[in-house]
Amino acid sequence: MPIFKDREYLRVELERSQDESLWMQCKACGELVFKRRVRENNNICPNCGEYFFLTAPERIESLIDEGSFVDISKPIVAGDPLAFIDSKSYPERIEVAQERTGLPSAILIAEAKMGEIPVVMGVMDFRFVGGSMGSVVGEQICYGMEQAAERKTPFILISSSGGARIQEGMYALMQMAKTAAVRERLARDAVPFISVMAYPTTGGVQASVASLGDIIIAERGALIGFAGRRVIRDTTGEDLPANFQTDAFAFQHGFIDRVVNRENLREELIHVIRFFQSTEKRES
Amino acid sequence: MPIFKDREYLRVELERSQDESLWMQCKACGELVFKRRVRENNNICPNCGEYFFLTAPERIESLIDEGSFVDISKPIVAGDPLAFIDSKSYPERIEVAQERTGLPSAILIAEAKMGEIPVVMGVMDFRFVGGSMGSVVGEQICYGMEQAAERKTPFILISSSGGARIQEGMYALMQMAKTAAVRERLARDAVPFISVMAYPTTGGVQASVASLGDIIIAERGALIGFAGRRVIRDTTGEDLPANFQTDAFAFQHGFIDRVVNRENLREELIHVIRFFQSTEKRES
Amino acid sequence: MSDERTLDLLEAKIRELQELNKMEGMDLSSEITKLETKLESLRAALYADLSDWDRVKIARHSKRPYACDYFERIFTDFYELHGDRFVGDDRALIIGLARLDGKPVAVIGQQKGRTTEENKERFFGMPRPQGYRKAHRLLLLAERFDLPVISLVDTAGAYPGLESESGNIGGAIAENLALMSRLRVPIVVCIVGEGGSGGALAVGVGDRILMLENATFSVISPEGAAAILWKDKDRTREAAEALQLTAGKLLRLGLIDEVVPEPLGGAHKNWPEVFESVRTSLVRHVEELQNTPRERLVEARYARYRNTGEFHTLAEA
Amino acid sequence: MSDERTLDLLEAKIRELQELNKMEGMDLSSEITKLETKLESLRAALYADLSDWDRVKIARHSKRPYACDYFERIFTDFYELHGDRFVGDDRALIIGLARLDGKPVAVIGQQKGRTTEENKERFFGMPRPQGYRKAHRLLLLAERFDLPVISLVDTAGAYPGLESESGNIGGAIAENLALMSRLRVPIVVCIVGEGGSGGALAVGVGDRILMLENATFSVISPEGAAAILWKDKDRTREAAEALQLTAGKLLRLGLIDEVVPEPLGGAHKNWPEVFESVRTSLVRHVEELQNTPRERLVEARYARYRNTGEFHTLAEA
Ligand SMILES: [Zn+2]
Ligand SMILES: [Zn+2]
Repeated sequence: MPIFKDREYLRVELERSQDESLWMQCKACGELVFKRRVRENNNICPNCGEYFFLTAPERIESLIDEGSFVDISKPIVAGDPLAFIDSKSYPERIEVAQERTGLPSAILIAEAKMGEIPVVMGVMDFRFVGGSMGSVVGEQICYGMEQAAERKTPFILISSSGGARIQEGMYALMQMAKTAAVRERLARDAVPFISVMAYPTTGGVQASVASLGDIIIAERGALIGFAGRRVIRDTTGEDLPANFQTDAFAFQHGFIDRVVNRENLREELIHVIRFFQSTEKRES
Repeated sequence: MPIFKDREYLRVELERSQDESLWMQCKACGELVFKRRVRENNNICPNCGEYFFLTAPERIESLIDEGSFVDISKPIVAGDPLAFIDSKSYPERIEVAQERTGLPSAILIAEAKMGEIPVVMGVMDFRFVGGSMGSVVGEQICYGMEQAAERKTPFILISSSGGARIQEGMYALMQMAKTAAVRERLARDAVPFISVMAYPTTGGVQASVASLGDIIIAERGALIGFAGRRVIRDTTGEDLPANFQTDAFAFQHGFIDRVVNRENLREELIHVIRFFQSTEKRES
Repeated sequence: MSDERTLDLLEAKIRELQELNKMEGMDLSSEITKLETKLESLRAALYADLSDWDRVKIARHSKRPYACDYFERIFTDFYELHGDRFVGDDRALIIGLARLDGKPVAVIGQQKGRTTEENKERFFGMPRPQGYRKAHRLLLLAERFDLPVISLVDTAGAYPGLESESGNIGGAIAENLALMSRLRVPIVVCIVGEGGSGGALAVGVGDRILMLENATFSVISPEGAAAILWKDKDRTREAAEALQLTAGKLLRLGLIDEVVPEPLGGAHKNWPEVFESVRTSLVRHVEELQNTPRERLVEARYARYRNTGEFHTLAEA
Repeated sequence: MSDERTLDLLEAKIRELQELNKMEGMDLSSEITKLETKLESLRAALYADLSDWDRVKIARHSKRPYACDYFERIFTDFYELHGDRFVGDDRALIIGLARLDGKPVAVIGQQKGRTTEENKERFFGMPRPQGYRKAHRLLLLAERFDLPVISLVDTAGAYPGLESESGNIGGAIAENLALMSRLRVPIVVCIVGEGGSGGALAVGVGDRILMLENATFSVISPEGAAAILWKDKDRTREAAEALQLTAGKLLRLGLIDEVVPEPLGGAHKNWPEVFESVRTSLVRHVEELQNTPRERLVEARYARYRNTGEFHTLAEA
């Protein structure tokens, strides 16, 4: 499907599909499954229904009208304002992630159509440093919202993130405030914002823009929460319920509007944006 | 103390103080106490600290600067729009209550000063058909708020009410919406509204204007809640905790800002209105 | 209403004759016609003078259409939203987006259950604070996107229980009253079944208040009033009468705007007919309100509630 | 900081000599003076090159003034408000009304406990959703009455536990960030101790962000960073260094506006001095902001957050 016309990640996608073996083992059911069938099935195990990660390009492909994709991401990449080094330097870490994913950062901003309705979409990629939000992810989300406002189209954010990008320190934390602030402008301008929480939507992303959607949809199998299980156990020693921070937990406690199967997500989003398309802020 | 200059309730107060015996038995500790001492002690048992009811005039006297009282209640009394008859007709019931209390209705609207700061105050009287809110109480509360807005002084409402006035049917229920609507105007105009919940603040009054204060203060010993204990037990059969719907319960669950002893209420209210007196909505 | 049983029997008998009539050599049509005429006149007589208590029972009838039935039948594209964003998702109060006559609206509905299990899940249609706060969220969403709000009221009241009281049910109701009084979009309320006290009013403030013919709207249940005022649970009929809780009476008192007719015997007798009446009425009111400038809309709503009440004015002493 | 003990011993010794000095026939003043000089130079040497990790420990010092200490000492007429209106009253996050320099303000403060019992009540200063929602309520109240908001940040983070997660702690934080970004009153934030991640930021968005000299503000605790990034809990010092979490560093990065000086050795050494510095700084900032038209204030705050971030721009491929 020729929805990706340019950029490096096309190469990576191609390499992936050529390099890899024909079969893979499902981590859930253990079955050997035909890799192409998995791909064609939205990265869902054809045997047991387990969801595998979707890369940002795969996610976009699975959602939008064929051929409607335009990458409108800002041409920016991570700086290294803290000169941060852990097991490797931060620039090295970014380089590895870029090489591995073919993406410039953990998010793509797309202009596209869904059911022939124009949208602006931000799609995070968990492979890129755990989808963590640093200055680039924060800026891209804000830019995406502004583009949606300018085009008067809905903004859809698909989150898949472990939280803030530690290597950017306070710059990363501040992206929570930044994205929340821009989201408020979007609200003021009555531009619909649909937040989709995919596996995982946690930490600083869950505690900012992702929880501020006009409609919040969780993809089935999402992990949704603020603090990690380990932190909670270390701090409180509490027993946590089996469904802790699952989609079902978030739904039961009223955080989200809907839980949607991956195979229905496109259809569901089209339903929602079609609804908002017919609303229009009156002057009075 | 000459704070009441006119109106019928003065006569009732006088009669009360002449008619009655010198001593009363405290319902809490059983002790015989000197009635004048009780009166002088804000209707608190000098022996065990039990709070007895304050009538609306007593409440006003206990709160305001001596001699500053002006009754600005609207000159209205209950109609009988449903021609309601239970064990007696509604007009009869009203007449009995008026005779017994000397009050035209279950609420007085006062213009007064507290710590030399002008306020408008609505004070409910539980003796009058259980302090229930019908058309007159609703109208007086709204009128009081409007007077406060006009005078740019804080509005203080002292609730003591079992809820809506059943005998006025839907007219009574509608007072919840009415008082809430007028309260919103007060908010828009940035006129401070301090809600004091005395024993009891329940049902339709708790579920409308009383819960919408900028500051909500419970008098110690208040009963605060929506549904009555009996209704809850009949419907759910639940065991209710010992402190159910007490001031402590409301505080613990975050409904109210403060619990204040009767003897400190005046001082506390003066503190609050003095604070608001020094705020002033800027134009920008 | 005990006579309703007679009608049911007669109806069954007519159906039997109609079956027989299909058989060869049988012509019962004139007998059937006679019986049908009889049935109609009996029905008319029976329902002509429904007592208020009869209507209370019809309003509570378990076969009456409930909020979700309306959402599915008179709206299109109903899309339920869930959760109050901090406590849970109350199943006794449903919110969502939908289209009425093709145009986008926000909907609220109080929903009873029909089975024991469903009633357990829905707390017998009695919302808890999380339900009212879910509605609050929808109201703000509606205002943001300039969506008219349609609220279908049908509850015995807010859920009276420890959980509700611990969650400040009174405060939650109060916040809704305040918000609905000033929301800058049209609000059309329709009492489709029971309008039970504050728990109903909490989603029942608006620009137009409609009631189905046999719906009730009351400050307290007749049972509650009988217990409190007459200290006698057997005087509920009398209480129902005294409370003036029917659509017709409330219209005469000027407390509601319109009575939406029901089929003879009640909405449960003919759902499609009810859906059509409600739909037509809602469409008309929404359209009228949409043509009102927002500022005037809000002012008119304010004036309506500000002026609600009946009292005597005295000459100043 | 292990040398701090030596200083304490020397201080004690000087006090003993001063006592002796008061006795008849004793003149130790020259010895005392010498020792005092010695003490000062030791102290200066010790605190001159505090490591970032030293500062983390000072920021967490249990004798450091906490939010309520400031409320009582640099404000007048502090009047605490309680409760979020629907769940409870979080004791780890305090709100209230007060006067600063005689002028009315709204205050928020994160409050740790000093005793075990107090820490149990205050969840070690880690707010739960009801805490953030209580702050939310105060922010709206402040906006209604045009009160400047002063927020004193001091928390290891939001409380990480089942109760918090069940109550949508993430959503509660997010709502505060959104509200603070557009509130139409001045907001001055001062990090007085620990600024722990999202739980600190949730009451840490404003027009001016001040930090006490030894306060910290960080995306994650050094311990957490060491565990996650180095998989080694012993490398917390290194992590503290790498995170650039001190007031001085954050000022250089342009992420905060001002460093409020502390007494040598930390705020716990001399409360009155700290109170005076904080008070002076708050008064100055509030005054400046009060002179800014509201529209400009909100636009400037928006621009500040909109433009926060460091990245490289590429020539388009
Ligand atoms: Zn599988
Ligand atoms: Zn006593």
